[in-house]
Amino acid sequence: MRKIIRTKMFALFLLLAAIVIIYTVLSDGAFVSPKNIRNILQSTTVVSLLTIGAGTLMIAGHIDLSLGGIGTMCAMLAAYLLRVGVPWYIALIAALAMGGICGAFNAILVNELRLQSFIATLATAAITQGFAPIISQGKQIDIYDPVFKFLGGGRFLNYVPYSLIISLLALLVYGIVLKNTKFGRGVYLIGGNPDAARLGGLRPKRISYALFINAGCLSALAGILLAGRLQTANTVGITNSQFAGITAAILGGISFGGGTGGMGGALIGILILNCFNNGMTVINVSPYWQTIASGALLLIALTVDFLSARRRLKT
Amino acid sequence: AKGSEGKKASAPPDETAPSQTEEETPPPAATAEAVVSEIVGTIDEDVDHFARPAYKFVYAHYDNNLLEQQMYDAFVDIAPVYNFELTRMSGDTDDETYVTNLQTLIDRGDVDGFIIETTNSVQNAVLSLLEESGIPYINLFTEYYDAEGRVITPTVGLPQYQSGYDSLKYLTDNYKEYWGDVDTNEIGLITIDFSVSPALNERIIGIEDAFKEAFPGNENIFYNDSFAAGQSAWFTLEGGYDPTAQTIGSHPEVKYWMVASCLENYSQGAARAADDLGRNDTMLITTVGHPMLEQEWDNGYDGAWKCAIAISNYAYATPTVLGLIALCDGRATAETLWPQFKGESDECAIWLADYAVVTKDTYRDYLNSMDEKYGPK
Amino acid sequence: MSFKKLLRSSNTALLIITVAVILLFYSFNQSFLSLENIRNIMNSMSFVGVLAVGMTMLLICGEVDLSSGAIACFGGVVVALLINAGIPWVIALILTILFGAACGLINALLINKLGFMNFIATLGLMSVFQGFVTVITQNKNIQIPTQSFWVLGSTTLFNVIPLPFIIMLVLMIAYSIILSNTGFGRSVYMCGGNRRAARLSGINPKRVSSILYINNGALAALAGAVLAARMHTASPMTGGSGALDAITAAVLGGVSFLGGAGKMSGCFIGILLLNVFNAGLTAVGFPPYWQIVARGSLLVLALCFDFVGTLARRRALERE
Amino acid sequence: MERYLEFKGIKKAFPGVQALKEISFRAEGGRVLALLGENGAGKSTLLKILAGDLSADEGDIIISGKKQNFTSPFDAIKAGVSVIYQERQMIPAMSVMENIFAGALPKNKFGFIDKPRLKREAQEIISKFGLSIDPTTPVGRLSVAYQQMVEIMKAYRRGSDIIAFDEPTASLAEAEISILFKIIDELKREGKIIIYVSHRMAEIFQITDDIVVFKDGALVKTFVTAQTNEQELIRAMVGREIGDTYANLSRNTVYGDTLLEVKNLVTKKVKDVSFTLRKGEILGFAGLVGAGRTEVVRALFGVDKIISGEIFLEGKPIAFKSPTEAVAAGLALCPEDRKEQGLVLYRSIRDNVSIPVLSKICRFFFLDRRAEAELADNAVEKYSIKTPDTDKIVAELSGGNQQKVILGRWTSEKMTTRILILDEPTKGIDVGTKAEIYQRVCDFAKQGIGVIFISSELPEVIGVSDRIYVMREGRITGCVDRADATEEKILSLAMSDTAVTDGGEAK
Ligand SMILES: Nc1ncnc2c1ncn2[C@@H]1O[C@H](COP(=O)(O)OP(=O)(O)OP(=O)(O)O)[C@@H](O)[C@H]1O
Ligand SMILES: Nc1ncnc2c1ncn2[C@@H]1O[C@H](COP(=O)(O)OP(=O)(O)OP(=O)(O)O)[C@@H](O)[C@H]1O
Ligand SMILES: [Mg+2]
Ligand SMILES: [Mg+2]
Repeated sequence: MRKIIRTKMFALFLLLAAIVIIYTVLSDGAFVSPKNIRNILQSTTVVSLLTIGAGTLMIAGHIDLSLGGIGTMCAMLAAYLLRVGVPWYIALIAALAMGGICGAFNAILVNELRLQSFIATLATAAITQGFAPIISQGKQIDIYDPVFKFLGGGRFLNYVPYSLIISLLALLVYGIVLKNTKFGRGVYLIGGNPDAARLGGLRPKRISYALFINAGCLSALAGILLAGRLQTANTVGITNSQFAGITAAILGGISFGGGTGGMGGALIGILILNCFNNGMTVINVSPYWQTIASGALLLIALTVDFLSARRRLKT
Repeated sequence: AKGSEGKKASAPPDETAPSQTEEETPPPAATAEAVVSEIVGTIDEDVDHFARPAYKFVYAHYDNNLLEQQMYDAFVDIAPVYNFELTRMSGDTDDETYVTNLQTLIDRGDVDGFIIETTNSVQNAVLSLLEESGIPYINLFTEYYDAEGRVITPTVGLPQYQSGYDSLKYLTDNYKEYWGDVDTNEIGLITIDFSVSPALNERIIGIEDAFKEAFPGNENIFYNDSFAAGQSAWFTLEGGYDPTAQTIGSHPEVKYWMVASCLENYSQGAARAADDLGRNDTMLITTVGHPMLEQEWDNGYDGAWKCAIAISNYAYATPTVLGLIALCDGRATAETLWPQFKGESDECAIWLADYAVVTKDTYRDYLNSMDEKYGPK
Repeated sequence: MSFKKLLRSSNTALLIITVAVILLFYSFNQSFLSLENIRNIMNSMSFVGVLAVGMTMLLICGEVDLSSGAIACFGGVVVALLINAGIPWVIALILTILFGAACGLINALLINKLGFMNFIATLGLMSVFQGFVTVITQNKNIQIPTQSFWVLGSTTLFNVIPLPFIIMLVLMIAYSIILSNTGFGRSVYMCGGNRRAARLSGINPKRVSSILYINNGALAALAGAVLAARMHTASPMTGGSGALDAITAAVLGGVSFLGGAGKMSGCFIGILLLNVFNAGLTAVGFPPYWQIVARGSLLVLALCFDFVGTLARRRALERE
Repeated sequence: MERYLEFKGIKKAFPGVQALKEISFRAEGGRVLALLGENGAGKSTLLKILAGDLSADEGDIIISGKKQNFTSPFDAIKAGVSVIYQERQMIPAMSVMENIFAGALPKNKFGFIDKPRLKREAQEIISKFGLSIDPTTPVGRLSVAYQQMVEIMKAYRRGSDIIAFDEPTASLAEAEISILFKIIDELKREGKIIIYVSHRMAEIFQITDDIVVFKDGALVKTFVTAQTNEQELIRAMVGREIGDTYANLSRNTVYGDTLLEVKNLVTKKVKDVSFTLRKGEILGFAGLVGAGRTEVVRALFGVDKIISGEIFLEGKPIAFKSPTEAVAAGLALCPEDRKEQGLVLYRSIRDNVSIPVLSKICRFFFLDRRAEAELADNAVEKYSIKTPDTDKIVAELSGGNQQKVILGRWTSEKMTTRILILDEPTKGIDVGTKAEIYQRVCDFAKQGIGVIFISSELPEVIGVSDRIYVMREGRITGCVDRADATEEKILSLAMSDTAVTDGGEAK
């Protein structure tokens, strides 16, 4: 128990609890109404998928700035295919595959050409971002396909969004894979010291390919879920959620240096970000102050982290 | 995709064409003239707004730019006149955030009416949320269409295509006054678009059409898309400066330039390019939107940026609020509001705001007249 | 520099690409290299250029500042407010630079005193600064009618070289000299190369990093002020992607995102390439959305070229 | 006034460990003081406190009567203290001269770096050390040994009154060691205070005057070197007797068939190397640092590219394209550079030990935590790794204990090793554990495993190996049987006239 209290996760959990309590009081309970909780959860779905992709790559010592671009382009591709009359499952598979291909492209740049992942994925981001409006002629493409709508906006028992189930399941699966399988361990090891991992018989390249491709597929999925929910794919898509994904991962303890953190922390990071933002709408904070407040939130989260780290050192 | 055709179709007939010469004082816009006080949702009607408790409205805007701030200010100014309270919500230029925030507000359960300002990309999701909630709403700037291209939301907007058209038409009609009788083949047009916004894109289409109409066969049209130019160009002054300066620099065969943009910031940037290149004599700049130009003129600016489409913010705000109040009062439904503005096949009406091309000499009078007409009294 | 040395320089590949890009666009449109256009290109690179100077220093030290675009924006607003309040522009400019330094100081304190992660801390401050800008300006552009101030943005040397570009160039040269010829400059590399080793050698990495954050804030505010002078206006929209653009240019120019390596000259070529390319796309009227794809592809191409260059360089070294 | 350095009641705790318990002793100017102790005894921790890198929880450092309170290495350097760390602390991308003068680059009157003077002064120091290094090469391009020498030159350059060496010879060859000892001698004559940490007994007796022995963070005893002997020291350190390490080994005597045959192997650094290894045999590789022994085994293990040559494993030709294949075929390589290639520093002992056997401790797809913990516990026990638990991050272990983790990894019971390659396995390991490691190696041989044992410590290679190949500049210059092996013979094979001065630049 003492050990748990001293973890970073616990500190962040306290922050989350504080946010919930403060908003609940300020909003006379509206913040924790069942409907609002559903809203908060629904808003985590896209970010969760991006966080998994970005987070696993960060654990392995890379960074991927192209996830937003890939997801946007792939959603657009799916919408386009649907419009020209392709059955939903083919559109879905094609979009996911395209996500994988983009991820593989990143992996090639990083592994074969040994480029810094920051700049390599930035290039991919530009390319994919350009293709989204090329596919749609700069417009949006509406989605009428019931399956896509169902995936993005359907709700189990009219309460739990299916997309939430998908993303929670994904978080769970990836959390387990990271902590409990050989592959997951490999991710941490190559993030910590790729040379040592290689001499230990692991295949850093293979793992890094898998992660980039995986991240590409997940962001395609995120793009599709959002497009399904909005019943339209547009040129901005999930671009804006990309930084939120990285931020949530870092908040949750995944560091840029690689080798540390996990999905549990990332989930708390996502919840902190989304609860905070949602609460500001519930209690009617002006948009400008919202910007300031969400910046301040990051600093508060770091302070909490700082305090818990300091306490750890003292004991 | 359906947006563009629909909007062109909804461009107002000729009677809305604003004043085009400087001498004329801007006429009271025909749109407003047609309004008679029996029609619900208009200024002159005889409604006691204080017989009811204040309505709680939310101005839910997608972007968070200058325009939104100005609209918010305008709404706040008229709130005491029409007895409503206003809060605002921003989507931070993100589809998901907008939809989630909207849903959050709906679920909070204390909103009487929404002023919805979005891009078309969230239309489907927003519509299904609002329909489900039953809360009255009015769209601002961007109207929604169904698959057949019919307007399906009561909207207060700008005739986007026409305003773009008119903004350039002023230049093509009057260029001789600035340049003298020049060879029209040496005239070129630079447009600066933000193409992924259908509304802004409409303006550019109108601008280019006006140019083609005035100079048939002239192919010196240089289209720039600030969306494609990258994020540093989005809504910034550099987003207007760089393409203008560089296009001019790369095309010495064109001697006289007209620059028209969909947003004021771009034209302001273009105006700086004209200053820096020393081309205030050979350039004419226009735009849709006026507040920055107004400031420049107030400060004595006299460069190539000659004119702009001016729209008083109250000309948007007041009809929006009155329409929404009528919906809330139950005096009208979305389908019966503003019947005189309803297209034949449309389900709902678009109130097209008054606007006019203004110049350094006319802007004061025009804006005063608009304040007189729509502002808080 | 001897030819052999030039070949081995890490910037050669990038320089070749830049020249190739220029020639390519020139072959499509001879006016691309008109004096007027050269001036335009110089103008277009000056804002991000100044941001990139401070950013390059930080990156070499193994730090990053995502808030610099927001500080630049803030700087423009502050200088506008000060001048409009009647303060002589020179003093206003100095105050603005000091203000930027103060913003940088906040970054420095959070990161070096409290040990916050630089990425998140500066991301947080970016929102905070940006938020304050909107609160102060209410999202409205602030015009600066004081004509004497415009000089800062629109003076040109020989009617070709704009003052903002000269400012950028002078800064780049100055910082380049600092980097390679002063103890402080070398300690920047040392901290980026191995922070612990630097500390054990008696260098104070926290001090170095703090100085660089403050410096970056000051430069960003200067960049914002110069831009405001160029535009006669401070706009709250400015600089949203400034930090990322600066990082991109620097990293393209061979500055390592992980610290310890890179040069100001590389950063200059990086900015030059990006802006020349953009200007070229405009000059030849490249289809809009394909411009985005082209920019991404250029990055990939330049990086591949750089990779080949590195291989060749390594081989040449081995042969010796 | 007389120079001295005094520690008074120094205490230092890390989470879970009391690294130093009330350490008090005094070192005199003009004498070399040795710090001895098992791995994890607290030697490096004390030196880090002296360097101003860590601050003590309690206690004072007094230098020549003045109480010092270092809050940063800068303070310590200013007060005339230089500490050469056990782990190299250099900036790889920067030149040798800048590393030597790091923190105090010479300036001209304009405040700019005086580059000619920098180069000149660096060159002077390098010459004084009798080395041939170009002062402008990036340090990262030097061999480990030369990097270590740069570290020493850096400390020397400062002209500090107090210089502490933390296992400086662990990666040095004979030639460099003798240079180092000459320098230490000179410093001593200048009246400086020298602290010297090493696990090599012979060195202790060769150059030190006083000895302080640590055990579990406490000072157990002090000696005057001239009045003690090895056995007494070991007893103080380990708490028990250790006989003649090599003579007492229980060795394998019967060798099986040829296990590995290497024919005319050529890589970038290796020139035409051929040798054979039989089952149950311990094959020593001797040579100066930089002779290319590491490169031979890296090529075997599928790390470096093979240009030409053939390798046969039990008669079958092999050419591994990656270490993964090598591990799958039953090879195990315990690498030389523990920080760069051995350890994942910020992961736990457990994670580090299980790397090559991850697939073997999987049940279905999931890692068997219990099996993994057991593996790590065994390693901790087998090599007496000093740690509170196996969750501890490897970076927080002492140098020697880190090395033991690598050994533990490659010799765990889950490994089905056929060929065990040990590259400088005892680097930084204390005497007590060393003996155990030698015995373990012999035990492996008894099981029929072929062992390749690379070491730069001559007595060790001679004492452990059955046959010894000697390398020089990428070639094998001879093969000596255990019975005929003497240090002189091996040295003469290992050295050529150029080898001593040349070959500083590897890679
Ligand atoms: N940063 C740290 N965090 C936690 N524990 C540490 C840290 N550094 C050292 N220790 C612990 O302190 C103890 C003393 O370590 P130290 O490095 O001083 O040993 P040492 O005597 O130098 O051993 P060696 O001969 O192996 O180098 C060890 O138990 C080690 O695990
Ligand atoms: N291709 C390589 N990639 C990474 N590290 C290498 C490579 N080649 C050599 N090294 C490392 O560089 C260091 C220096 O090697 P050097 O040639 O000095 O010695 P060596 O070959 O290990 O000689 P010996 O083993 O005989 O002492 C060694 O730690 C070695 O592991
Ligand atoms: Mg030690
Ligand atoms: Mg070796």
